[in-house]
Amino acid sequence: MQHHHDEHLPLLDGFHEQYSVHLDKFDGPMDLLLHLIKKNELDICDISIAVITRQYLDFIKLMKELNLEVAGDFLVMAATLLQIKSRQLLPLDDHEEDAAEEADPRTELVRRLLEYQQYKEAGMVIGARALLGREVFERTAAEPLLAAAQSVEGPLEVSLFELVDAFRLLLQRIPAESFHDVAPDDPLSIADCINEILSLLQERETVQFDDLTRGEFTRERVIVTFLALLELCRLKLIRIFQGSEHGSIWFVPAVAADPSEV
Amino acid sequence: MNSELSAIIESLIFTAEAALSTDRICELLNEFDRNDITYALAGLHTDYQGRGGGFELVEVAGGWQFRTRPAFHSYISRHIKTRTAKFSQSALETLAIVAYRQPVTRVEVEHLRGVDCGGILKSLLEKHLVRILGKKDIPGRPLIYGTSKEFLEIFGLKDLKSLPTLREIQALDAVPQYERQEELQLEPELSFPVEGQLPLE
Amino acid sequence: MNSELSAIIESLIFTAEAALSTDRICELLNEFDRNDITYALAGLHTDYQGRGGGFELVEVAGGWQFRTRPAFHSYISRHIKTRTAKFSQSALETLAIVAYRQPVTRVEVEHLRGVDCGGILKSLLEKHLVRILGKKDIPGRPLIYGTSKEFLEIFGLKDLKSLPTLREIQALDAVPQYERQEELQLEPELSFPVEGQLPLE
Repeated sequence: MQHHHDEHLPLLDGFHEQYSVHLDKFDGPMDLLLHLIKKNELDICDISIAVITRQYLDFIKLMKELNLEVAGDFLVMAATLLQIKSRQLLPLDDHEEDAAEEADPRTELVRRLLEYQQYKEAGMVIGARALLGREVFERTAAEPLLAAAQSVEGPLEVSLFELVDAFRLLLQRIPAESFHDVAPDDPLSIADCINEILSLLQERETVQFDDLTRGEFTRERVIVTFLALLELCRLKLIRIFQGSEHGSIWFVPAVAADPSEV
Repeated sequence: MNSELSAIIESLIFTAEAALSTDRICELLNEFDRNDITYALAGLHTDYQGRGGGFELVEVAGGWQFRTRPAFHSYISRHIKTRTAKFSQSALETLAIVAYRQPVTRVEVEHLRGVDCGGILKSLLEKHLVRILGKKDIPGRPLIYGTSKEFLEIFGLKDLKSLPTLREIQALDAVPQYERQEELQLEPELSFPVEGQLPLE
Repeated sequence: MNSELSAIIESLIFTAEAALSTDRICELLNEFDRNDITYALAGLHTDYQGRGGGFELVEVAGGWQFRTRPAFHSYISRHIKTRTAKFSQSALETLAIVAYRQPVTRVEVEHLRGVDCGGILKSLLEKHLVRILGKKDIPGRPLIYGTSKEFLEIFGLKDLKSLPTLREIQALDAVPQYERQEELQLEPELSFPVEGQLPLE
C-alpha cells in the first residue's frame, strides 16, 4: 500500500474496499493520532497541532464518505484537537506569558499519547509471547497411576463474573413481572440496601440508621434505606429501637447468625 | 540431545495422548528420512535410560511413550487428585438468586427458577456458601436463606455491597451515547482540499 | 541427572495435572529438606535448558511444569488441535492495561485507550483472562478488574512481576520473537503499581 499514496492516487476512486480495511486498523482515536505523528515524523512531545488536526479531520471525513460509522470516541478527540488548536491561536495576555510554558494546551494530550503508546507496545509484547495451546503445549496423556490416587474436592472454581452472568441469564429467561425491581435505570434498589444492612450486621451487633446514609444523604437514599429496614423488620430479621424522641434509630439482629441455633 | 530431529520427535511423543508408532511419526514428519527417524528414536531411548531421571522413553505395544520409572511409583501415588469443585449451572443460578435476592425463601427461589431447588439449597448449605437467616413470619414459617461469610471469602468480596450489580454487568455491553455527535461541526475545518496524503498505508 | 531426589521431583512434575508449586512438592516429599528440593529444582531447570530437547521445565503461574519448546509448534500442530484464536490489538492493549495497572476500573482503561472498552472487557472476562476483584472505595463504587491465574498460564508467566517492565518494552525496537521470552526476565525493583498485594490465587 505504501506506494499508493506516494503516487497521489485520487482518493475515492474504487479503492473503498482497500481503504476500509485500513480504516478498521485503527483501534480508536489515540491509535490514529499515534499513526499520524509517526507518519509525519513528528516528535510526540512537540507535535504540530495544526498539521495533526487537519489530517485527523480529513480522516474522519473519509470515514464518513465511505459510509463507515464514525465512533463517538473519534469525534470526542476531534473536539479536543480543535479546542487545543483554538487555544493556541488565542493571543496571550502579558501576565499570562510567563506561565505560557506550563500552560501549553498540548501537555495533557502529549501525556496521554505517551502513556497510550506504552500500553500499545506492552500489548504487542504480550501478544508476541508463545501461548499455551498455540505455540506451547503441556502433556495431555493421563497418568494411569493417578486414576487410583486419592480424590478430594478441591477449592471452588468459579468467578464472580460467572455468578453475575448466571443471574443475568436467568433474568432474561423469566417473565419481567416475576421481578419487581430489575428496572435497569433504577439507581437504588431495596434489595441492594437489604444486602448492605445484612452485611453490616454480620460485622457488628448494632447499627445506627445514620451509618447507612452516611456519605450519601439524599432523599432517595433515606427512603430506600427506610423501606429496607421495614422489610427486614417485617421478616423479623432485625429489631429497631430509638433511644429518645427524635434520637438516633438503632437496630440489632433479631436472629442468631449460627444456623444451628435456629 | 543428538539433533534437531530428536528434539522434534521428542516434542511429538510428549504431546501425544497415547503411544506414537514409528510409522505415525514418519507420517507426521514426512520431510525426514525414515532411517534418520528410527536412528533418532533409538538414540533417545538410550539417552533416557542412561540418564536415570523420573521418566523414560519406552516402546510399548503400538509405539513410543514417556513413562515414569516404576521405582518412583510410591511417590507419584502421593499426588492427590483434586477435582476442582465445578459448579453446575443450576447451582450457580441458585447461589446467584440467594446472593442477589437475600433474604429469600426456598419458594421464592423456586418461583424464579421454575424448578425444585431443595437439593441444591441443601448442598449449598453443606458447602457453607448459604446460611439460614431465620424464619419468615407467615403461615408455615418458611426458612429464610442468605449468603455466608465463606461465600464472601470464596469470591474475594469485602462485603455484600461489593457484589457487582446486574446493571454493572449489563453496562459492559451498552454502547455509550454521544449526544455531542450531532452538535460537532466538522465541516468548516474540512474545506482543505484532500490532497491524497491521507494517513493510509 | 543429579540425584535420586531430582528424579523423584521430575516424576512428580511429569505426572501432575497442572503446574506444581515448590510448596506443594515439599508437602508431597516431606521426608526431604526444602533446601535440597529447591536446589534440585534449579538444577533440573538448568539441565533442561542446556539439553535443548523437545520440551523444557518452566516456571509458570506459581509452579513448575514441562512444556514443549515454542520452536516446534509447527510440527506439534500436525497431530494436536491448536488454539487458532488470535488476540486483536484492542484485546491485547486492554489486557496490558489491566495487567500493568491492576486493580483498575473500566473508566481508567477507557481513559487510557480513548475508546469504549466494555465489550472487550466482557470478552476477556468470559475467556477468564480478566476477573472482577471487587469494587473501588470511591463514589459510585465502580468494579475493579485484574488478571487471573489463567492469564499467567496461557501467556506462560511465572507471576505478574515477570511481566516485562514498561521501561524495558520501550527499549525494544521491534516486536520480540518467542525466543526472546526467556530474556525478558526483569529486575525485581520495578515500578510495579501494587507490588506485594497482587490479587492472585
